[in-house]
Amino acid sequence: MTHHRSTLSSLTALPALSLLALLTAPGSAWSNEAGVPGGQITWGVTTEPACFNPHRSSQQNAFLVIRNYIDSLVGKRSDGAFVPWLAKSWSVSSNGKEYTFQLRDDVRFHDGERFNAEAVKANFDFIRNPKSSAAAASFLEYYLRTEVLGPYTAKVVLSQPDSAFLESVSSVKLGFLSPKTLASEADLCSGGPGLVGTGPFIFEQYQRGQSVSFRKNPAYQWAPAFAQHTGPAYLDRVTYRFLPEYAVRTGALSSGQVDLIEGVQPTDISAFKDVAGFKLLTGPSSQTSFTLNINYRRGVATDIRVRRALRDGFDLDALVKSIYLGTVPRAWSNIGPDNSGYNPRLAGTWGHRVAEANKLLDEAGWTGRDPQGFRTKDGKRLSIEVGYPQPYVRDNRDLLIQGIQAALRKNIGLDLNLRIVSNGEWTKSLTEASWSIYPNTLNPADAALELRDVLGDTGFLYNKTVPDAGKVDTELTGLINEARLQSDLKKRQALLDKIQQIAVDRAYIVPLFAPHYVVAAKRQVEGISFEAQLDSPSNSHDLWLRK
Amino acid sequence: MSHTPPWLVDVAGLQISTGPRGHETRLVQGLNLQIAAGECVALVGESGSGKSLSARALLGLAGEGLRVQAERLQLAGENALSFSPRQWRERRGTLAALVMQDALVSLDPLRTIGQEVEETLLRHRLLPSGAAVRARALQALQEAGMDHPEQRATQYAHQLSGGLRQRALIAAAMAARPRLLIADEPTTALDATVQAQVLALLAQRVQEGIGLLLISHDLALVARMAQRVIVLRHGQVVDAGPTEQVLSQPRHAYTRQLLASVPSAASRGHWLASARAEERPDGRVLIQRTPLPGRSAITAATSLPPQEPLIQVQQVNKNFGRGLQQHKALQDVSFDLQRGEVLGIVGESGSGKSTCARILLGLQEPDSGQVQLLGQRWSGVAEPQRRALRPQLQYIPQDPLSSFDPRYDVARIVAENLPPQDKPARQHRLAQLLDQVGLPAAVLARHPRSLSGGQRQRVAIARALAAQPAAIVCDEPVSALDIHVQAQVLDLLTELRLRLGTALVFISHDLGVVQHISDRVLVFHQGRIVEQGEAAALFAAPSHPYTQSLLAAAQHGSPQAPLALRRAA
Amino acid sequence: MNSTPDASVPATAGPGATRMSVAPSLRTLAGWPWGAVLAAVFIAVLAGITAFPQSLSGDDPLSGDITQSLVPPGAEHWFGTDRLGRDVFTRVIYGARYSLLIGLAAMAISVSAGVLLGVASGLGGRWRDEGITRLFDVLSAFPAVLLALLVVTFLGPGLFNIALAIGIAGIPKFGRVVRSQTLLVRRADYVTHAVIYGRSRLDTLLRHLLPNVLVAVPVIATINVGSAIIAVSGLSFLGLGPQPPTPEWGVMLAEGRDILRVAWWAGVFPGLAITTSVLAFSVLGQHLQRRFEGRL
Amino acid sequence: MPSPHPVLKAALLRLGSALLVMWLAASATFVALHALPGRIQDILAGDLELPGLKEAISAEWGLDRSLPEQYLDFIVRIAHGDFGSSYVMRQPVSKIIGSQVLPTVTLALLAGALATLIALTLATLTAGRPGPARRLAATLELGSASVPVFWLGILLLMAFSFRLPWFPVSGDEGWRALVLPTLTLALPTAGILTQVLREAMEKALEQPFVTTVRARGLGELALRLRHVLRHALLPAVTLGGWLVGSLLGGAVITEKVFGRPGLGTVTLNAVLSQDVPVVLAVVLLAAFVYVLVSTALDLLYLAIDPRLQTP
Repeated sequence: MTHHRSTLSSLTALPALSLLALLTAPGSAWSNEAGVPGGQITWGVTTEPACFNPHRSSQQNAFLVIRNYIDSLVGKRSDGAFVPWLAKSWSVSSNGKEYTFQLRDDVRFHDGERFNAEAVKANFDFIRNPKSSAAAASFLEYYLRTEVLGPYTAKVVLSQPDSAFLESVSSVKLGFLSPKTLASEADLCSGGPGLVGTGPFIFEQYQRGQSVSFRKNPAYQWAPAFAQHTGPAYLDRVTYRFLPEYAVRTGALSSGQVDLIEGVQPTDISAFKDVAGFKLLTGPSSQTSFTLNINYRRGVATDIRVRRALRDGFDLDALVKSIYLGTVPRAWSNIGPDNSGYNPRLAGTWGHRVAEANKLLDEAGWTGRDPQGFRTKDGKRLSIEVGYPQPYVRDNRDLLIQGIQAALRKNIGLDLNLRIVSNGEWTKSLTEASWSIYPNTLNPADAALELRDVLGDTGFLYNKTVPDAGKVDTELTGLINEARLQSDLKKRQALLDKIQQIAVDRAYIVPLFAPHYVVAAKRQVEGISFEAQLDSPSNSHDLWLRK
Repeated sequence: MSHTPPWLVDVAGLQISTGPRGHETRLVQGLNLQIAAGECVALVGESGSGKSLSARALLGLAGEGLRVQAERLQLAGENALSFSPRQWRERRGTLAALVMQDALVSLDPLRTIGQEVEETLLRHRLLPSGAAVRARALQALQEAGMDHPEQRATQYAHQLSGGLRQRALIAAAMAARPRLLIADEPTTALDATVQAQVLALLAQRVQEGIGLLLISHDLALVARMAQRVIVLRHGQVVDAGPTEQVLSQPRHAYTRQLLASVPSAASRGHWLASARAEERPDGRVLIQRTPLPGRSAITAATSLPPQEPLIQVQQVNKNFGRGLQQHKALQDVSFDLQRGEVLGIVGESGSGKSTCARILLGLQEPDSGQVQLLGQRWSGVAEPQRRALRPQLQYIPQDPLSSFDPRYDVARIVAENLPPQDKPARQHRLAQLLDQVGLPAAVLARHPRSLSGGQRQRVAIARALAAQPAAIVCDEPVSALDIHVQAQVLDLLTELRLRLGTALVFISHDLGVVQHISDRVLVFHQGRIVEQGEAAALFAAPSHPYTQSLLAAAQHGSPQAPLALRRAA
Repeated sequence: MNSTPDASVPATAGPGATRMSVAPSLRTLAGWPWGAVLAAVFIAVLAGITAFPQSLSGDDPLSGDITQSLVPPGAEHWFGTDRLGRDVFTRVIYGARYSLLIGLAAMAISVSAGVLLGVASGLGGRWRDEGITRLFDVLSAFPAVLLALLVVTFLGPGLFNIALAIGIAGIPKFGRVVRSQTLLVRRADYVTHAVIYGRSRLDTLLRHLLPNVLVAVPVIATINVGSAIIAVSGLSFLGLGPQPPTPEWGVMLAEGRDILRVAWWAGVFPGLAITTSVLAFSVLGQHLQRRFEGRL
Repeated sequence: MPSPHPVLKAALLRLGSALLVMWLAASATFVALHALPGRIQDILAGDLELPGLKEAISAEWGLDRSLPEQYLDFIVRIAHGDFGSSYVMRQPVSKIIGSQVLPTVTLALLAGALATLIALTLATLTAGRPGPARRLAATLELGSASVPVFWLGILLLMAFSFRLPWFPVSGDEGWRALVLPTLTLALPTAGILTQVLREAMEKALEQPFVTTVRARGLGELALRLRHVLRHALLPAVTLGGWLVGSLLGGAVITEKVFGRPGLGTVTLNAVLSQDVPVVLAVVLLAAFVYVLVSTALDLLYLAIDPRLQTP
């Protein structure tokens, strides 16, 4: 049963196409004007990747840099369809547990090694091996083995059907490193020429705290189907400069020091939108929305009334509108509005009911007040901590939480205590399940995968090592597992809608806003686009400079 | 011996004032001054009389915020009043030069002597090449009497002795061969013998034809050096004319008082401050002094049998430092202090006088030998044992201000020696003590900083008297005071001794003062007592050569003596 | 991080030094030059708003009206509002408390340890003096900012930790001044001669030596409070001190910096508050120093 | 010539005490490390939860051996410039710091030079001269000494980067990127340095030797440059140590304001990510630089003032 496109892949294709995605991504896939090769471009990006290894990194901002030297088996088009990349074609067994990929035979790694079935097997086995502590392992949850049927034919065998497998395989996190690199056990996080991929650019130089630069891979003939042009990249060289400070990044572009920047904060949009010599582009919001994930098995959050009071105790619309100046919509679900699995019916079902929130808290017994105006019960203040890991703080999101903190204090006397924690402290609180609220977006674009990562029985909510934590919502985890298996589109979507409705209703999550990447660039920079699978800007393969 | 013009300096009606227009205060008024080449004129007066200010005005260096006016101010024939700052600068160092009091601070400590001397030559580009400048500088040092000038030129001021430093200062001033030299208290910081050598050097320069304006408070020194003298008081001229005439027939009462109050062998046994100078029919002036009453039998009441000495110093030795830099401050010094007696200790700086005082006061322990006070061991015992005897021996310092706690007013300072008693009794006793030293009770509430030098010294004396001591050690008590004030303080000490019978150990480098006040005298030289004995006898016929040279150097000092000498020479 | 150097080196001459104003004292008020009077008044006001911030502004510093975000300075909001609609003037008023209290806490640490060690080394024998001086050298080898980085790494950010760090970094400054003052006073005549009036060593120490040494301390403290405030706000600016939403001047400045282009007031006024407070303490400190030096 | 012997002796003494102070500083950090609650491995690991990390740390730092042995090993390693490895960035600390030293040192040196230049010219021109010039200069100095480095940086950024695009906002290319940061770091330091210099100059101008020099016909400027300046340098030289400290501290803040790469940024990130070895290394290096510079300046002080050379 091999034909160009598997039945499963078509499942997630057309229905997901939403008008919004088209509107907000002008000038991306549609300008087919022939590009002018040559020259070099400098990016100004917000985050210096903590780790350059695709398998181990979990920083969304790092992927837009990593995508320059890492390709995937399959590409995801902005309309959600999966298109050929390193795999010419693929077929899925009737039981949905075996995927056979026909690989291209003309792909070479930067170190000259050929890309073949053996390389696919080496990469997947390496990721799955616990010793390499790869963050991407969660994508291969049901992966058993890869069988090399021929030099360019690889069959991947799963323990059970996975509706999101193609989605996972199209992610940069399952991209391919040269088997020689994998074998060398080198610590690839710190980047450098040792990181050998197949991408359009080759790793050139990395200066800590300053920038990373790549040079053109002239042999690159295997661009993904969704790319604006086939063949090698136009640019000779591309540099990514790390400018964490907003004002510094904006100033760098306005003073011409860099050619384009990502992470334009709302107050700086006016410096580039409709300004001569510059252009502004906004990416899709198909990933998860920026959401407060509440650990409902610990502390005061175990009481659903407290969670609902927190959810409804502040005017989210006003906050998002004033901080983001109307450039982003508020969110109703933790799944992004452009994501095919988004449940549109949640709009208007919750939020900004201060009187009710106060009534709920009174019912829950939080009737006392302390001098600072916070509610107390038996002398203890009603306080919940938001632990925000420092590497992920960007895009004025800490400011939004401070706004919520101030509103909740004034409206319902709840102490939402925001604390910026180090990455190490966050991972430790994860293993000990000692965290109470974790604010963030998540990488996988597939709705079922995202819900599993947060609320599923293997998500970070249900850490098995801490037996005494509060009761698990088995109804919810059951639905999520069902959705993971369900291959029928309509049934899967119904399940996804139900899951999102429960999560919001029982206030396990408080979705805040649907983020999207904003890129500002000089007028001459052409070919800017956003990678559907990640929402972040694509790599620099299609970029070129109009003279 | 008058000189006809052209004058080197010709000043008439000089006035220096300060303060904003309208109500300025006049510091110097109506000063007339003429100096010719080869002549030495002296400006004499106490501190604050405006003598230094006037001298500086001749170089246009009166200072910021002061206004200099004059009917006539001619320098070498040019009208200085119209000089531009540039014109002044061109003449300073070449036409007129300045020598000041203490070379240690008047020469730049961070530059070598050679550099200092060469600076004037370099500034005015008088010599074609660097080598010529260096040669002239060495020559200037030679002419100033420096031994092996090449080596001296590379040394710094702090590496030279007092005399050599002063010579270097003069060499620096004379390097560009100025025609006028202004010397502002050039030898005040020097010991008598060194002072004499430096004055001789200046006298020789005058013989060679320069004009010398000498500023001094020391009448004796002026008598020796100057052909003409001008006496200033509060910025106004009180006496002027040929030295001989001014000193022997002083017109103004102030000058007479000045002459009469100089302590010397002649004034021994007489009140000093009340001395008067009467004009004899032939115009000469004689000093009339009232004699002291006979030595009264009363002596400070002590438990001591009458003939026991108050203090006995036996074979005391004291050394500082170790190895080759060891400095022997005192070498087997022995003497006694009898009750009611004034024991004078005289000697040059570094002769061990102050170390002797500190050992007497128990502030320092002798290396060997011992001191006894009122028959009890005083040196080599722990301070608590000495505490009982402490009130018996008191101290008057040279600089009273530094011996007062900056936070105390006069009352608390004097009360330090009073036994604890209730307030009224204490207040009464304090007023009584102040009265004894001639200060009004109102001074009790004031802070020493707001008092004059003489008043501060009286407060120190009052503090000493508060303990009703048997003896007081005075270390250079009057050397920082002007002549008038010095005379009053000396009389006060004499009066206390007469009335209370307190014994005094009076230490000074000024032979005149020691001759005036002491009963017996010890002559210190390099840590040894070279001679001791009854004052009048010892100075009438000194046996030790050092005492003779000390007397000779000081002999020049008395105002009357040189006149005779001059006439004889 | 321009902390003022050891005050043993006369720190600042300041305007209207006595040497200059020969003119009668129309430029002084009760013997104090106008600058010092203004400074004293400003510090009094500062102390007042630290104790009772609500007296000057009714608003709540921690939360504001979100619809009023980024309003420029005007009648309603004298210093304008920040991105969360909070009144900047109110936050500056409430911020005084943090900068002043942490500054004074740091000063207390520096002064107490500095004086103790300074006197001990000044009075001590050669070895004790040498030892303590070396200790001062070691401490001054760690400038306040870097020491604070170390403290925060070990103990985490927060008010007390940076006060501790700045306090420790300030010890040599005071220690050296007190030591040189002790050495000076120890040799003064009124101390060495006290034995003549029957004073015991201890009595002399307490009545003459210590008072004259310690009289200089408040003067130097006043001058250095300014540098402590700069150090405190500097560390908060780096994110090592109090965390948002605390209205500390340094934190407000760091927040204001990101929106400088569109809302200058959020960054300018906290900075102005820091500068004027530091200026006030420096001017007052210099004046006290001149009066103190005039007395010695 | 003053015999070289005393100068040599004094120099050796100074170097000896410098080494002593450096050794004490290193020991102080060692003691501080051990005085903290919790095991050394936990502290050094910060909050990283990597398998086998704790064992790797205890091996590298030899935590199983006795305290004196650890201490000795610690000192020897530091002497060789080996500050261990950063577990957060998984590479040797010396490499991390090495790559970042240049921008910070350039900034600190430039700012120090500019501050000294401003101080020397301003002090020489205004010392002892009555009238408005001196009062204006005094007020300016007081003002610039009171302005916090970071606020000045922001104001300059607003004025010269946003309003008038003369200088780049950040980055490290070319001299233009250095102008604003150097000014920001130099001005406050210059304020304090000028005050100290002018105060010292005015004290020197009261010395009698100034009258002697004027009596030789030298003008005010020559007097100041040839004589008074040297006297004013004495107290200024003792400030050297403080200057280094404030420049290093200020550099950390200036790098944050201008988004410049350098030791400041590295250290700040290290603190935020609890990367103890890096922080320890930077602080110790700063201490060593401080000691070396202040010792060098002490020797300079010795050279300037001959009064200290003779025994």
